[in-house]
Amino acid sequence: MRALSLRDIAIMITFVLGFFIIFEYFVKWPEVNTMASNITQACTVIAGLATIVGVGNLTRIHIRNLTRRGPNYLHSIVLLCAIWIPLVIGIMYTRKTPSYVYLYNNVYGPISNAFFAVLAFYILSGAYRAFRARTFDSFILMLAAILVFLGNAPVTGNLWAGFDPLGSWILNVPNTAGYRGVIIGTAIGQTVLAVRVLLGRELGYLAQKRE
Amino acid sequence: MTLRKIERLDPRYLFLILLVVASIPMIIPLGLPMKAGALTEKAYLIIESLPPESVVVIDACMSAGYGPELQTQFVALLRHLLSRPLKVVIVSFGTEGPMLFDMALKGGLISGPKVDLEKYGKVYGVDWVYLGYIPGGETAFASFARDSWMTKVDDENTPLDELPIMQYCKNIDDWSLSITVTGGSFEQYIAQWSAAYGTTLIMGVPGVSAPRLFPYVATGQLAAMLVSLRGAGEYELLIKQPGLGAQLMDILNLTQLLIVLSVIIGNILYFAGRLGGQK
Amino acid sequence: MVVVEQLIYGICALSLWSLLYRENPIYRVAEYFYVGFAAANAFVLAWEAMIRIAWTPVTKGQYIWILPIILSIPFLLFFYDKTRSTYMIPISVIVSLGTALGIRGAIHAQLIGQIYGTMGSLIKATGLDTLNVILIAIGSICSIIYFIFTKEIKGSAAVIPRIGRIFIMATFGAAYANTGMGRLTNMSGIILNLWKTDAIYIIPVALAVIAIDIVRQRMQRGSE
Amino acid sequence: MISIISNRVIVLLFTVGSFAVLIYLMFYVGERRKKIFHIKRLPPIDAIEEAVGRCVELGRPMHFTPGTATLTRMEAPGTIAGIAILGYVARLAARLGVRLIATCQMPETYPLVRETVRESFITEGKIDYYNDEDVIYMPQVKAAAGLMQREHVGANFLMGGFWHEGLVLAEAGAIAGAINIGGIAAPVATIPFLVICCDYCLMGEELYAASAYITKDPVLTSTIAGQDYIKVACVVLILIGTILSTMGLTQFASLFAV
Repeated sequence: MRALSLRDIAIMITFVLGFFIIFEYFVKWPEVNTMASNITQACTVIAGLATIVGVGNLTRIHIRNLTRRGPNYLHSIVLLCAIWIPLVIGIMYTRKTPSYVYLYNNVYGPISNAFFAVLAFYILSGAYRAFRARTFDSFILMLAAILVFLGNAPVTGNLWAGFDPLGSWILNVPNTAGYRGVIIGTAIGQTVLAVRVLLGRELGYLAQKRE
Repeated sequence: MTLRKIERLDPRYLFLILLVVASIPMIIPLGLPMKAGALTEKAYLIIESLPPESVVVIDACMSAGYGPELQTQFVALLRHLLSRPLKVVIVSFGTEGPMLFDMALKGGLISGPKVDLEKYGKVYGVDWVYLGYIPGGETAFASFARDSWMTKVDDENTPLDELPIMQYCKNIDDWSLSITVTGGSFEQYIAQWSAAYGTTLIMGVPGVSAPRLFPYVATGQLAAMLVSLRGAGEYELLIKQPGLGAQLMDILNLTQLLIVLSVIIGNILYFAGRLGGQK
Repeated sequence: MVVVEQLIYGICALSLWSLLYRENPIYRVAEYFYVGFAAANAFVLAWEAMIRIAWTPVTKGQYIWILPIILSIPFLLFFYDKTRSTYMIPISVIVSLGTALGIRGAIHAQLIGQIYGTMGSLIKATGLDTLNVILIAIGSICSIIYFIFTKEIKGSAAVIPRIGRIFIMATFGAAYANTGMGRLTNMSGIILNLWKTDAIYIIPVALAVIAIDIVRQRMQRGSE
Repeated sequence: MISIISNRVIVLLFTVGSFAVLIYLMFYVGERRKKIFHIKRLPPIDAIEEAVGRCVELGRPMHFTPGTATLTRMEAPGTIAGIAILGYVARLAARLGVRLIATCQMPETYPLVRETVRESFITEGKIDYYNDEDVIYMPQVKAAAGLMQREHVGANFLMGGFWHEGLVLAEAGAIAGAINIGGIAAPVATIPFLVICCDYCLMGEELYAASAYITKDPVLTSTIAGQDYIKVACVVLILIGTILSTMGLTQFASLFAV
């Protein structure tokens, strides 16, 4: 019997745990339901701790970049401080200490918000540069976008009262139909991929090749 | 050919135009007219119709990146819930929820004026409670629905059995209404709360996520929805407590028209260029 | 008296927005801080959750809760080549659970929920509602058929996926507009804070820095 | 007391039914009879080779990110499909000697991205060209917008689940002068942005079908066939339900009211 490789153990865990969680959903069985609830809570902990890999790797690359005076090595100092100072404060004194909250509210928050807002500029440049009605399909896409935009801007109500109802018609009828098709399609696609994962036929998530 | 040059305009000029147009309402307040939309009104009526002592679970799952879009919705909803005789259980399934919940209480740049609890005369642990952050996304929704005492302690680490409000909220069967103000995991909330247990679910969502949720509103799996800043501005109108939402609506109006204009101009130049080319 | 937090807000927002002008060292500082703090925040929250959900019960005698912590050890061993493959165990636990929960949600809410939603009667109160429901039914069926891969639908039936694609395009148009509204809201929040708070003092500084850079580049180009 | 939850019976039937169809197709039709189903042409996948070729000519690096959907979310399959395409692109990069920069936002997916790229370079016999530092963990992958301009990338691949960062990376790629090839199944709200801003884009399920289209693997193509059979079954169910409800017989539809 070939020694049980880690890959086989991983596939077995995926099979057993996956079908147990699916089975548990359909059954009202107190012991099984609480066991499943505990397993799901345990998994939230494991999924969280996966950040160890990310933080460890970032630190390793940027320390090497620093020692070798690689490109932007000064910025590597900024990154290493940005990781380890809040991390140590957060673990030693929890997230509620004034310094952590200060950093979060006054530095991380504004930068994160500014990153989202960069999108508004890219939407404008994308609208001007790429949003062309080259084919009939892209004309429909453009028409729907313009009508919903006008529906969402209450000021257009002064020009013509019809913009708001027209915009919400597009959201309620063609949008609902199109989304329904995409949602059903994606749900089936997801089920198919999940079956392949649970039966060990899709090992991409383990970066392994199937024999 | 100048047409070709204008169409190939360096995007940075567009960014400048957007900055200027967005700054106009800062100099001349326009105060453009606004009427509450159907979905926002439905959310308001659902909360108004709740009998006293009903348990309302509200998930503060905002993230700083969405800025005022979700924060103003959460502030408006929280103000309405606290001014009603309800049991308000607040929880956060998002990593940035706790920080932004504190910001909502203290007031902030993206949050608007603070939600001062004294005004509503509510007692912590009796009328409202905050259970803090629960990681795990969908797995956490499923566990919290099955056992609302899963955190064992509230955000200040006081055991749940010392908080009278939690006697009313053991699991999802005790919830009269569930609300989530979130930037993601919409299908998961619907699947684990509304579809699985039939609980009434209201969502505060960013503009980017609204279209894909309309099919769920059509089937009733989603009772009502606040969409982006417009939803917050309208809700502030309904509860007659103006906040940051109403203030920002002028900028939103002008900049949306600017995008429509740029799509139209971009296409006119494109087709003019192609016709010129063929001639 | 100038409020320091608002000045910092202005510095952070404008240094990030300087990417719109061009990629530059000031933007890179903001980007690297953002990347670093996000990693720290994610780790701290995961650590707190581990303490609260797993470690406290262990200290109170429920030793079963040591299991998730033991299963997370491979993440520490990931950096040594010999022990790297052990990460497969925790990954398989996370993926199997996520996939199983995903299926339950997908089939229940998305598949059955939406099939039920499309099965309504085509006759409604008003004429307009009836027309709308018929349109939704046709659109839903055609857009499902659009995503059929293993059969190239040719001939007269090819109109069905074609109609499906048109409905999907209308859906994407609506999504584009609503996303635009959301992003503009983000921006308007920042514009409000830049103008109405002490962050306004940073604007001239930023404009000056950009002007100097443009002049410097013009001179460099001139001298080549 | 042990009992089946009443309002989930229909969900159980649908789950068991679709699993049975898929398992039959995967094991019997796919693995034993090795039947390869024809999958309709996916232009974005054909464009990948052209984009890599362009990078060879211009001597510019490529950027790939498998999206930002963690493996514990509903959008996880998008990431798994994205990693499968990453393997294909990495093999092309190794074979043609193009530098590939892969960025990944999710901590638990980061090891997979690294191993996938390493495996691809090994299968192409170019392990010494594999550079560990070109596979970057970025807690906020939208920060790759700056990286793409710094490295002046020639091709930008966005395959997997994307939220707001989809548009940031697509537009940044376009501004850096790269060919943008996108692929996204969920969330649906981001699809329009990649459709508009990318030169080629896999929409919705086309992303899931991409790995089967690339590998022509009998197991994968048979599951895509299974997917189509289930879709046809859904359409038939909807037609029956709609017709019956219109005639007033709503019992059939109420079966699904769960």
